Amino acid sequence: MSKLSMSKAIREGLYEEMLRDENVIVVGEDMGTMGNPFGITLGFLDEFGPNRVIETPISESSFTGMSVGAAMRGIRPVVELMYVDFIGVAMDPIMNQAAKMRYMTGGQVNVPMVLRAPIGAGRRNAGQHSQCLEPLFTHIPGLKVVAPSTPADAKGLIKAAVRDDDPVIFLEHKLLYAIKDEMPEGEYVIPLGKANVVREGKDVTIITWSRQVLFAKEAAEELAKEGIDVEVIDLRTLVPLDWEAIKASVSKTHNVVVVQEGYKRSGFAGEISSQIMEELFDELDSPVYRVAGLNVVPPFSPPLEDAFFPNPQDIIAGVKKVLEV
Amino acid sequence: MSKLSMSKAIREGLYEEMLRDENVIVVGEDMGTMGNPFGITLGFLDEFGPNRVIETPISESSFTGMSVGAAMRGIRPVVELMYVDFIGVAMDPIMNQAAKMRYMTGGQVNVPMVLRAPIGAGRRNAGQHSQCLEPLFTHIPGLKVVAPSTPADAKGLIKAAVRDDDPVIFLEHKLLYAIKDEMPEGEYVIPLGKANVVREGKDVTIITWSRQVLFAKEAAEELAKEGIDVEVIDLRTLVPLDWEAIKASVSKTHNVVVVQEGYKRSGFAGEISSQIMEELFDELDSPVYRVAGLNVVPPFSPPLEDAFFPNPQDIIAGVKKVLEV
Amino acid sequence: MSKKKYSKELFLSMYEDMVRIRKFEIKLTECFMKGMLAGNIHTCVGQEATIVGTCYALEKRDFITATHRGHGHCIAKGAKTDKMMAELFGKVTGYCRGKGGSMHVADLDLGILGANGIVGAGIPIATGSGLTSKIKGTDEVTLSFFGDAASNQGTFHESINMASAWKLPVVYLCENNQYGVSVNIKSVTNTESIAVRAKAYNIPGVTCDGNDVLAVFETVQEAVAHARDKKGPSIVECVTYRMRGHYEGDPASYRSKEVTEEWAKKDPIKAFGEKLLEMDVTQEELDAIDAAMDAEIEAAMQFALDSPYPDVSEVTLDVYASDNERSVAR
Amino acid sequence: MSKKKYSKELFLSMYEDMVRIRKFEIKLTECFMKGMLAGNIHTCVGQEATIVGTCYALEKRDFITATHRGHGHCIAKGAKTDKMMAELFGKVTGYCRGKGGSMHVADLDLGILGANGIVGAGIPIATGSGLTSKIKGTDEVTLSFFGDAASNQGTFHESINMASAWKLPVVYLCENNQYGVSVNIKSVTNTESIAVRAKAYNIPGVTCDGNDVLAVFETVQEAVAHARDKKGPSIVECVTYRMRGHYEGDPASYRSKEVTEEWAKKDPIKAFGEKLLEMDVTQEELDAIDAAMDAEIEAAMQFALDSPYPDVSEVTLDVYASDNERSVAR
Ligand SMILES: Cc1ncc(C[n+]2csc(CCOP(=O)(O)OP(=O)(O)O)c2C)c(N)n1
Ligand SMILES: Cc1ncc(C[n+]2csc(CCOP(=O)(O)OP(=O)(O)O)c2C)c(N)n1
Ligand SMILES: [Mg+2]
Ligand SMILES: [Mg+2]
Repeated sequence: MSKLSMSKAIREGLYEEMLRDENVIVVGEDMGTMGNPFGITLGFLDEFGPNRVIETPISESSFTGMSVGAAMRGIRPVVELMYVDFIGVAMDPIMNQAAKMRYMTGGQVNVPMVLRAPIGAGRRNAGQHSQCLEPLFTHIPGLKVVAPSTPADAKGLIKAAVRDDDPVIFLEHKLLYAIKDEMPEGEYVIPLGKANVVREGKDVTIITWSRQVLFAKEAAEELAKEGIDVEVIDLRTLVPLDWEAIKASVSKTHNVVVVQEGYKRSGFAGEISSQIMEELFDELDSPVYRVAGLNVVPPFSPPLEDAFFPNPQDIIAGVKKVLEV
Repeated sequence: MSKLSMSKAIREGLYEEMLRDENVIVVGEDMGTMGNPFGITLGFLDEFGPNRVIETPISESSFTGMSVGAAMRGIRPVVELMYVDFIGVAMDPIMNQAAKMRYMTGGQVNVPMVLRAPIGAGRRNAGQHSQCLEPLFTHIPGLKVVAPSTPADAKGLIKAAVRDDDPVIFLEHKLLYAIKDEMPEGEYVIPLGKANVVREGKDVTIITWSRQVLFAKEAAEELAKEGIDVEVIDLRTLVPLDWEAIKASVSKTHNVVVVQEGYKRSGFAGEISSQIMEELFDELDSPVYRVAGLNVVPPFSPPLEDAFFPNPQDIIAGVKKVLEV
Repeated sequence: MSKKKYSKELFLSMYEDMVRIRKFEIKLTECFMKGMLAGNIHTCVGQEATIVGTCYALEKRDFITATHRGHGHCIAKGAKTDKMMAELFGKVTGYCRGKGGSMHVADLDLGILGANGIVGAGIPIATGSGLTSKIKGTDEVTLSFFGDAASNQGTFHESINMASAWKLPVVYLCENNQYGVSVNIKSVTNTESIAVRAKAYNIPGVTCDGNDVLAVFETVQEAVAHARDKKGPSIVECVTYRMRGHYEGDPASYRSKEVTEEWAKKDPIKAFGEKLLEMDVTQEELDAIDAAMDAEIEAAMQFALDSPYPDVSEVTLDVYASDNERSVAR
Repeated sequence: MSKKKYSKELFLSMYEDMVRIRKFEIKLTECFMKGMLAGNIHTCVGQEATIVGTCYALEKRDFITATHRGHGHCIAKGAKTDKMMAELFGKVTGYCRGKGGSMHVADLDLGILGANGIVGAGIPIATGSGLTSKIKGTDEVTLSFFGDAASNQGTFHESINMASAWKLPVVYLCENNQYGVSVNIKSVTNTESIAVRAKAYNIPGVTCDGNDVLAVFETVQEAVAHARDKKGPSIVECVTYRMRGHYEGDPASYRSKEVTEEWAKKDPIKAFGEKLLEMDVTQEELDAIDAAMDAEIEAAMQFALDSPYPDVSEVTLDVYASDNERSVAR
């Protein structure tokens, strides 16, 4: 088994898909010579040429809309927003065009595009470069939303996203890019909508995704020392949601903490919490509790930023609160 | 007491505020001669002149951003998106500029602007003109979010919104515009963040806002005939949220239905549900249940659109589900 | 223009399509008045020369993006009035099974990439279609219809800049009917024309009389040939006038009656009919077209009325191409 | 240009500000290398003539919007290097109490409406400031800095169109350093200049040598006078070059070393120093400025280092102007 960083793993997944299907293209700023700020498309221009590596001007609204048009004609664009925060300038083509096209045309046409976007705080990138913003996507019917936590998952999921006939939002945490991990041998695809129980436990379930999976695992190890046996579910995909996995775990542990990095108010954690309330109320020994980012603007100053988003200690505190220990 | 439609009530509120404070301006498409498609600014151009009635080209991103700039200089712009669905082209100035400016500048500057936007389905306006989209705003720290249900509230709240020093998103349901109701005499302002218990009851609490308040009241009347005593809370403001009102009611009825017109997934109803779970779990006799729009694109065809968003019958079913009757 | 090059059949066909569009929309306005039709109905009455002249400059394999005012665009590109009418009535026999309605008619087989309810949103979509032809090495041209007011949307600038940089085979067709909803273009821009903006992208930009179907036809043909020859995009501006309100129900009191009456005299269908009579076309031939169109539109309406609504279960259908049930449920 | 009109003091002050900006940023790069500084640091090394020439054409009461590459803009508009440095170190003594950092420095009292992390977002904000002056009938001018790449953002088009239609007192100042991050402007646009786009709005557009501080000064003065005289906006393009990577840590391997070396020879500070020596300025005077700036920047860094971080409780402060606690809590 070899090790890869998440950025290299995503690169590998994209590379394989571009080799496999000539309709797959990449679209975005600095995708060519530079190969994107994180090296995701390094070498692609030489390999696939300028017809398949579309290096755009800073015109997110139009290059995203352009990708919708190309997707309607059978191209499979993988578009990049340099930071998810920039969705503010490109929301219409995602929410009103890509997401709605199939339905509004009565099923005539698919929009098989992927929007890749780095998310997350912790890099001192301040207010406009540190957000997660999942609910802006999960609220919009017609979008699928993926947020991997490991290099191996990222590769398998980006391949699934490229092959999916629906628009897929693929959220990559910037502080995961450099983390290396084991990669499976050979070709593989991880289907969208399948969660991963990354740690089994019987006392409490932590449901989370993206970078917080790592923090949840850290918290779980700490808690194990105190005799608390934590199950950690890495959702991997927010839409479609793996409800069966959630249900099985909640029915086993009867205690739940949902963890997300993004702003708490109207976050996706609340959606999960309310679904559990609605359907698994009788399974609960305690209220589902959310551990989430504060409802503030991401601050620049390091001590403030560190206080802004959850860390393993916050998760531990959340678990203890739920278990009343 | 006189009666006014909600569109006239909002017009009156804006008119009074423009008279009161010369820094208040209106900005948007067709605000001048036409006075906006719903007559909200009818006559304003004659009264206040082109320096205060800024009739813009179709450039939402820039006229919203322009309003942020003007607000930073002490102007109090009331900007209009002709439909909330168009936020896709103007999300950046709202989410990354208006919402964050005060915090990012360490409290130096306020952005006292209002973004008015019609919301809602039921007018056969199809996929791109029928959304509610509250979570796109409630998720972003720095924004306040208001969604009135009556003409009297709309007037008092728009005045509060104009006077507020923070960016306020003011959501007006299109199917409420024409509905007339009693207006209080004299000048009044309704503070942001104060919910209204529009019907007292002891068996179950319905928490909702905007047009669904009317449906909830209808449902409550029906249910009263069956001996079910429903309390209806009209939130009026989603951010800041009147938690005290929710807490008082839930602690009384012990059963809750949260109703929203917009898409269920990641809707604001889920946020309320999870807050109740977290803090009032022991008060609950039954799981909080959401009645909400389907996770689909708003369809044009009348029978499909009617099935897309909640009606009083859906609310009745929701209440009965919660009460297990 | 040298009318000799074109056949009488072609001209009669153009005339027929202009009449078809007109009668289709007049029928809509009647139905709307009677409360038979719901939603926002934007007609292009008065703009038929721009629409038909433009679409006749395209091949069947070419693509268009239409606007919120898109009935004419679709019909001129080959859409059938019965399926159009059914769509506007929300019936399952419509182009989009009733789910799209007036602002979202699409037929990919006809090269109609969809009308669009977001002003300016079709421009990047057309640009992406142009990019696709370039990537695939095929020679279809894509034409994007948009209004004068849409030319102030950021997507206009961004998209045309990209198309110019990459020499994409796209024609940007501005239907300058001089108004957004109530706003005259002159009050929100400071240029003599929209076409002059082509200078900002170093591409051809030309303005023509949008009520003269043959002028439009020839002008757009040049732009299409330019695109087909891989010489890149261009802007064509057709100056015309919308004779009715922005949508049905709009009294259009923001414009002067006099100006509207002046434009009524320049009715594009009447003008073209007169031109045809000066050529070797007879009044009987024109009358026959008129009658045929009356019958077609009547039948289209009947088809719409007779068609069923989609079953309510369709409300959750086709949000997603795969995993639809699960993704809609949660 | 007729240098006679200007005083020696003015020129020395300009020189001093160019040196101040350069030394401030070189200090940043050193701190970044040592791991003392976090976040993305975009320097404007090589672009000081554009920045200082521009800001000297403005009055104190005038406004600017800065960009992600905004240290120079702020300093040239009057920001103090100690409070700037403290901000970049995330200290509570910084302009934004450490909450904004490099990309969000603002000082409303100095007319700095903020740097901005979103490319193109400052353009509408500046336009709104111009609108404010028009509404209030005051005569401040607002100037919006933006890069060559930002000129492809939709806000450029939308904002300048509005400013032109309404004759707003705004100067749109394009720092054309020829690159976005790695993308050369020539590969994503098809025009000779950015200034040519002024034709699309019927306003003045002019290009000048962005490494010649006096050329920039005079050119911008004209644009500012035009705006102040209520004649409307204009576009000024200053052609220059960024000598370092896009941000610290970027090796800039996407550009040829030769071109960068050519531009190194055109260093704007060196060039201006030589010009001053040809006038009645002595080497000693320049050296004294150099030494004073070294001392100022050293002190600024020391101030930043000595300053405390904001208290952690500040994380929830100032999200809202009113009802902050409650709105943050839920
Ligand atoms: C982004 C957006 N803004 C505003 C609207 C509302 N609206 C629909 S059509 C229209 C006017 C469009 O004018 P123009 O582009 O000239 O086309 P025309 O209606 O004249 O055909 C407006 C403002 C919209 N649909 N989308
Ligand atoms: C909307 C948006 N898109 C992309 C970025 C990422 N980004 C930051 S600076 C930059 C390049 C900007 O180039 P230019 O406008 O020429 O300014 P310069 O950096 O050369 O000063 C990019 C792509 C961003 N911050 N915002
Ligand atoms: Mg128009
Ligand atoms: Mg640049």
